[in-house]
Amino acid sequence: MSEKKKPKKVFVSGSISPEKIATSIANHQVKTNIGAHSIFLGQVRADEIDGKTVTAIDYSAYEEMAEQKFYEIREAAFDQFDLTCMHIYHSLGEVKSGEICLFIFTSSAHRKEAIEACNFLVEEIKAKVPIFGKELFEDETHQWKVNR
Amino acid sequence: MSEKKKPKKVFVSGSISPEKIATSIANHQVKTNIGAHSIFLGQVRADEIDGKTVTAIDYSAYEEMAEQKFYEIREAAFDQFDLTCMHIYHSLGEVKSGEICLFIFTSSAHRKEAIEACNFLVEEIKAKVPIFGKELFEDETHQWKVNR
Amino acid sequence: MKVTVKYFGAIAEQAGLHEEAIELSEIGTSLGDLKTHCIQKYQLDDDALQIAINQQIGTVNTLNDGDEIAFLPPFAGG
Amino acid sequence: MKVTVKYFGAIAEQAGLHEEAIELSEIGTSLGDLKTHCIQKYQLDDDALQIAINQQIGTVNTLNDGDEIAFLPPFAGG
Repeated sequence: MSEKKKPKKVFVSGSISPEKIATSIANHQVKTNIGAHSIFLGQVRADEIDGKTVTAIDYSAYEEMAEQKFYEIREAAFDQFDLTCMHIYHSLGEVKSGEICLFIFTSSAHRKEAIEACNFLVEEIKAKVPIFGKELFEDETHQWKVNR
Repeated sequence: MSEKKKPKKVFVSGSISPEKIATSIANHQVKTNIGAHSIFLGQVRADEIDGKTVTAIDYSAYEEMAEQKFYEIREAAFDQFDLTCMHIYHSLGEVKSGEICLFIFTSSAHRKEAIEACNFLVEEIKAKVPIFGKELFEDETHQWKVNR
Repeated sequence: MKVTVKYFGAIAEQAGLHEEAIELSEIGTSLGDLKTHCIQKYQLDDDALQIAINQQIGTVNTLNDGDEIAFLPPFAGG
Repeated sequence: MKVTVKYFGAIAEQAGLHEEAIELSEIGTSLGDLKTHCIQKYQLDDDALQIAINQQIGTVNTLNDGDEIAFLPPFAGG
């Protein structure tokens, strides 16, 4: 098994900072066989639902299964696309509206592979990884988020 | 004409830093109607061609026409996709291998629009904007880059 | 024969707990039996409910001693 | 009748200059005439060459006084 395929920690506590993203990008500047990076960021929306505004989402997960699913999805992406690198980070715990909860980062020699792999990862993660989101309102009530 | 559609400066001198990207992301955290960002980054590859390695690309452009094309492409993207924001930056002058020369950033309430708009912009820019790249080798020879 | 049952998200909220051990002898040893038991016990919303056995959502219906069964509400990752 | 001709990238390198004014009276007033003239004068590589008139690549073939004509090699943005 190649080094890049070993299971990696996906979950991070709380929101993902723009600085973390910048560091991740900067770390790839030594890899001069990369020609294209594709990045997807999920950001918590302050949706208004029945007159109440979402202030944050509290993420939880079936962690063991989620890590296994992330691993399978990563393997499938490395098999299907000619990638140099792939990184996935997802928040657990509370992420305020406006903050980032998902960071997907794919790199390849050419744009097509990086872009298609990134799209594949977004869809697979949304569909297959057991992550749950509790949308918190200003008045301390909540509702459970459902992916569309 | 809406504020977001006014012509914006696309060209930057030299490479685009990861910090600039982080700042751009951070600036969008106040826009709490955004749920998804899609980012494409072009990075200069140290391609080996006939035994010589590319150390940098020196970008030039037919600037007036390029700015006009960027404007038309932006307008078309805002018409076709339901976007909250769109930013495009491209380098002029020398960008070393490993450094970033193109930064496309689209934001929307939902992932589909942000992702499709980002892909649209990448393809349109590569096909329609008169930008030229001189690939510089270690030995100070060069060749002219052609997009595939 | 005993299994561990885990509840997540909205389902954990309805059940009022995250995890319990359930003795299958009086319920039955199929997943269907266990599902019916838990849904009735906690009045769970089984609309869009998915169930994983040992972290796999699938076709297995027979339970074994020590299995980990998870009741999963709709996913909301990303 | 005079036009401004601009050369870019590999084409500018072949021509040995970036810009010049050309008097059309002795060449002809169609874009085809000007193109032939410049390609022959500088031995330009017209493989994949695109020409813009007043920043538009298109179907116009008639030139007017003051037009800006650009000889563009393949694009390499991104």
